Amino acid sequence: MLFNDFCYAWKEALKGLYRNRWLSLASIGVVVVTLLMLGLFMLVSLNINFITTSVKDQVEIVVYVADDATAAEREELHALLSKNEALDEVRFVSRAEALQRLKAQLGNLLEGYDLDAENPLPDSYEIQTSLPEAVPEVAQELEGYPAVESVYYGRGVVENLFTVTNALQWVGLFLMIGLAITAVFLIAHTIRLTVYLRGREITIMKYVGATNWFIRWPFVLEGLILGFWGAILPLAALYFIYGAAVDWVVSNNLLFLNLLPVEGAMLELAKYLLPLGIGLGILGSAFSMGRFLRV
Amino acid sequence: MLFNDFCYAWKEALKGLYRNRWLSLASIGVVVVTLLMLGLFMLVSLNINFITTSVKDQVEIVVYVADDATAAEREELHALLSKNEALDEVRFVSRAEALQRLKAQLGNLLEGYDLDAENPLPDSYEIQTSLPEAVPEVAQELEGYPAVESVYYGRGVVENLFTVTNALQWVGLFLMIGLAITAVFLIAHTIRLTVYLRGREITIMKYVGATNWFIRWPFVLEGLILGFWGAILPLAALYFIYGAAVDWVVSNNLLFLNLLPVEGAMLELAKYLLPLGIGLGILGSAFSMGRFLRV
Amino acid sequence: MIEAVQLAKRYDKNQPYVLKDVNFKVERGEFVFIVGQSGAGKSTLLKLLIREILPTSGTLKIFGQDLRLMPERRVPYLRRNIGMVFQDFRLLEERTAYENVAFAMQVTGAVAQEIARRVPAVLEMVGLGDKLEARVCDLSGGEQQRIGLARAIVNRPSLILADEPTGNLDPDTSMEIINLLRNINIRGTTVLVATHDREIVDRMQKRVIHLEHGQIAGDQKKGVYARAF
Amino acid sequence: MIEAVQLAKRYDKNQPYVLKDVNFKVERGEFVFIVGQSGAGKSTLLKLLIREILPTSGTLKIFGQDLRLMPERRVPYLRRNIGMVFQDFRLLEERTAYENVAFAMQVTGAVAQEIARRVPAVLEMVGLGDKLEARVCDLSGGEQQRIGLARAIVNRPSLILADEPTGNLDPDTSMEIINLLRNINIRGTTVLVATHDREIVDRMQKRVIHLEHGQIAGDQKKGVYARAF
Ligand SMILES: Nc1ncnc2c1ncn2[C@@H]1O[C@H](COP(=O)(O)OP(=O)(O)OP(=O)(O)O)[C@@H](O)[C@H]1O
Ligand SMILES: Nc1ncnc2c1ncn2[C@@H]1O[C@H](COP(=O)(O)OP(=O)(O)OP(=O)(O)O)[C@@H](O)[C@H]1O
Ligand SMILES: [Mg+2]
Ligand SMILES: [Mg+2]
Repeated sequence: MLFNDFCYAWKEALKGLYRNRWLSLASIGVVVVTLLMLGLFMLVSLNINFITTSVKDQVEIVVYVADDATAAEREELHALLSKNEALDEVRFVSRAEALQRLKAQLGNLLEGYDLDAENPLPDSYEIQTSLPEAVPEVAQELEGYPAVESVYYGRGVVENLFTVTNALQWVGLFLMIGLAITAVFLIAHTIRLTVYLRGREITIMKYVGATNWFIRWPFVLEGLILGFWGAILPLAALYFIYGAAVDWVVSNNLLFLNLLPVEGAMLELAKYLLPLGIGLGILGSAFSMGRFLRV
Repeated sequence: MLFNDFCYAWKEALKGLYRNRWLSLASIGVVVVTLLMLGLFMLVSLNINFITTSVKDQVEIVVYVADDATAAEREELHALLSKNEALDEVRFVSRAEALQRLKAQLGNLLEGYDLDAENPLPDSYEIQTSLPEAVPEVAQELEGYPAVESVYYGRGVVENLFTVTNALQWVGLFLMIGLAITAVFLIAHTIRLTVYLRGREITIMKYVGATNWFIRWPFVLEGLILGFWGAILPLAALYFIYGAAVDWVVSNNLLFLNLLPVEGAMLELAKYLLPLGIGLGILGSAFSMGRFLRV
Repeated sequence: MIEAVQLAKRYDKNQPYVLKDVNFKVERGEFVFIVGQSGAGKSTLLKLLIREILPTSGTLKIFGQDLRLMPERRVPYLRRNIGMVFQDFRLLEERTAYENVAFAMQVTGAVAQEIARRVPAVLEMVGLGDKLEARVCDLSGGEQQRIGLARAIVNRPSLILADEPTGNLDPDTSMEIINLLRNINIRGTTVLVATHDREIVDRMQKRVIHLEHGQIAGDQKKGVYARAF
Repeated sequence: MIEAVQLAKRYDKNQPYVLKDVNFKVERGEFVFIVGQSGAGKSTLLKLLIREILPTSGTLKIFGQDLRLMPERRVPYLRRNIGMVFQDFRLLEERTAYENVAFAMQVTGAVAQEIARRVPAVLEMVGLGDKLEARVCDLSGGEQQRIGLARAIVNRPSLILADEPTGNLDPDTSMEIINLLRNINIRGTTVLVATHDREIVDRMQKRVIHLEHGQIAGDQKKGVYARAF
């Protein structure tokens, strides 16, 4: 494209947007609201993923050591636990420490009892794993060791947690794809209608001897501008909304709601929304014209 | 409107939909996807409300009775608790019963101790309230009674739970309103563009001597048909999706996810989506024509 | 029937008057040609008569009603009493010739049988008996123009306004169309024709109003297409 | 320049031929009128020449190229060599007279200065020197038609096709326009005019091709508007 034509195309694009300014604004509006919804949903989805991952990371295995285990068996268990790579953090809790904790929990209820004399609690290991999904399997394996009395990991609850978080992630993905397709459809349809409203104009240009690309460029640039603003505005809105949400969580001390940092999340969103808006603007314009160019 | 005109309007509406069949389908598509999103979101929102309400209902107050309380004081407490209308269910747990429970919980750890001889546990009341939000207040009040040793209700956790559930409900409401406005905007804009594409036609009818309503009726009926199908299809889709979700929850024994029953939820949705779709179809058509009728 | 007193029209405050000091009267049953250069204001005058636009000043009465005082909701009923052939046709492009003419009857609440009987007859009269089911956009310029004429006469209005009704027609067809209008006129309908067709005007020997730059430059009883000065 | 051999066209398999057995040749520099009744096929012939539609059978050559073999992407360049006045004007309604004419130059990649110089000059030639900035939809029928003519001649094409270019013009303006085309023709441009204007055809004494029901019924060197039989 020559520089001359390039200038012409930009000028025409701006003139076109201005000439149909209500339509242009409404089209930007459509792109804004659809991408805003998609963006909001992506934020929620990203955070659910993030939170469930950190919840899952808190799943713990407790291994109770059998009272009658020999020193050798205990050694073996310790060695095994220490070198197992699936286990992140292995902490030994002596029976004495366990008793301290129990006392702290029950408070003055146990007052007057001399449990220290004959401590009923066993030694145990508290284990954090980097692969929470592997917990049930690891637990089963550990139960086989001779030094192990029993293994506790919230059987049932953990499995339920995994079912739910997996389902949440799948549903999230599914909804996100659905929403993205919806956004594509809505934006493309709006841009198509906008182009259709100017179909006669396009046809006439063709009759005067304009090449397809000479006609297309201004429309493509219009689409680019529409798509760009249609993506930037919801990003800006989401930046404020999400920032406010994070502030609210912090100011209410709801730190168990472990939200993604604002900047990172926005970058992640921008990575999807900007190309989507601009791409749809451009392609929507370019391809909607097809039927009018064929004269 | 005469019967003659009524038939004419319906015939014209159907002809109009057929003549612009791709446009009609696309418009139905827009209504379908926007209402589908709105519906999905409403379902999620309704269920979050429902679940948080039932979670909140599970908030319990435990009142520990002072060991040294006199019989009169105990009587007084019992009477007070029984007649307080904010308290739903008041259950007396004797110290003997409490000990049984503790034993069951701690299992064989307490084996060999004769706790029955000198039971360290106090009597208590377990209270369910129909106003979970009132729990902190009720607790404070109860603490003032002479017969009360202490009141336990998960202080802190309950407050957090309320903050989060309130926030969820507010955010849900806010998003729902936002989404509803978005849906209105998207549907109205699409219908407007559809009408604009036929603006010349409308103007010409006016020049031939048609009254505004004579021109409007077929468009209004077209809008009604578009809106009706645009609302029915997402309702049908949601019926299947939500049914599947409920089945999945049941079949995975995730009964703690206490979902709303399918029929009730769908009726609730239909109550909003059908009027929204049909209303927007009709009003969108009727009002978009304004500028073309003014000739 | 029509009475214009000091009628003036400009489209915009910053623009010159398109019509100015226009005074004339048309009686029931007259046949009037309006001639004048391109841009003289002929179409503007006809647009005023169907209240597509409003006069800037002066009065314009039609069927005894002052158009500036006519409420919006009466306008459709005014237009049903006027059959207008538009210079740019204004047909429903995607519909058939039949549908276009039938529509003009439907708006008046005509019964289906009457429509089915009269529409083909009128299209036959303008020479389009074989094009009933052709879509307007598939017809030639002259054929479209004749559909416009058929639509204008199908309701047997008491006033026919024709803006350049033969601009896209060959001389023979033009004469047929003008004779058709003449026959309708003989049965009592008032007819105003804005035209450039010198041949027709000269042959018909009817009243000719000559517009020049928005003013009446001549008004002859049995006129010809020529400068009035 | 133009050569049609056994050219035939029908718009649809179920419809009769609109053009049939059309054979003619137009040399560089000729001035040709195409006349015929409404619906005879004049516009169809011109539409074939700018490849708006394709022939059903037969060959049509223009500038030595067979239009049926011309690839899609060459069509814009063909059209730039032809200035066409359309029967239905085909102007960009929302833009000004200036923009409409300028657009035809922009597509050819003309430089801005050249456009700014030539467009007003051409509009002046057709008598619209004072309407440069008026939007097309605010102009009278005849004024629109003249913008179409200005757009057709602004690129100094080697072939001008004019479909009913005086249908909305008064006789005086019509003569001016035809003289303008004649002057352009004298400088070497080939001109084809489809018209119904008997006065003009008779005065000009140019070649007249007479179409009747899609067939050539007469082709006279110094013809008049009359039946050839
Ligand atoms: N797109 C089309 N589809 C089907 N038929 C058409 C189409 N365009 C034109 N016709 C038919 O072809 C015939 C010739 O049309 P054309 O436009 O060539 O006539 P014309 O000689 O230009 O007539 P006029 O003087 O009225 O403009 C007409 O009968 C018309 O109905
Ligand atoms: N909507 C409008 N806005 C502004 N000016 C207009 C408008 N319509 C017409 N004009 C101007 O008013 C003048 C008269 O227009 P009108 O259409 O009445 O002319 P006319 O006599 O019908 O001409 P023609 O024979 O070319 O159709 C013209 O100069 C035209 O440019
Ligand atoms: Mg006019
Ligand atoms: Mg033609």
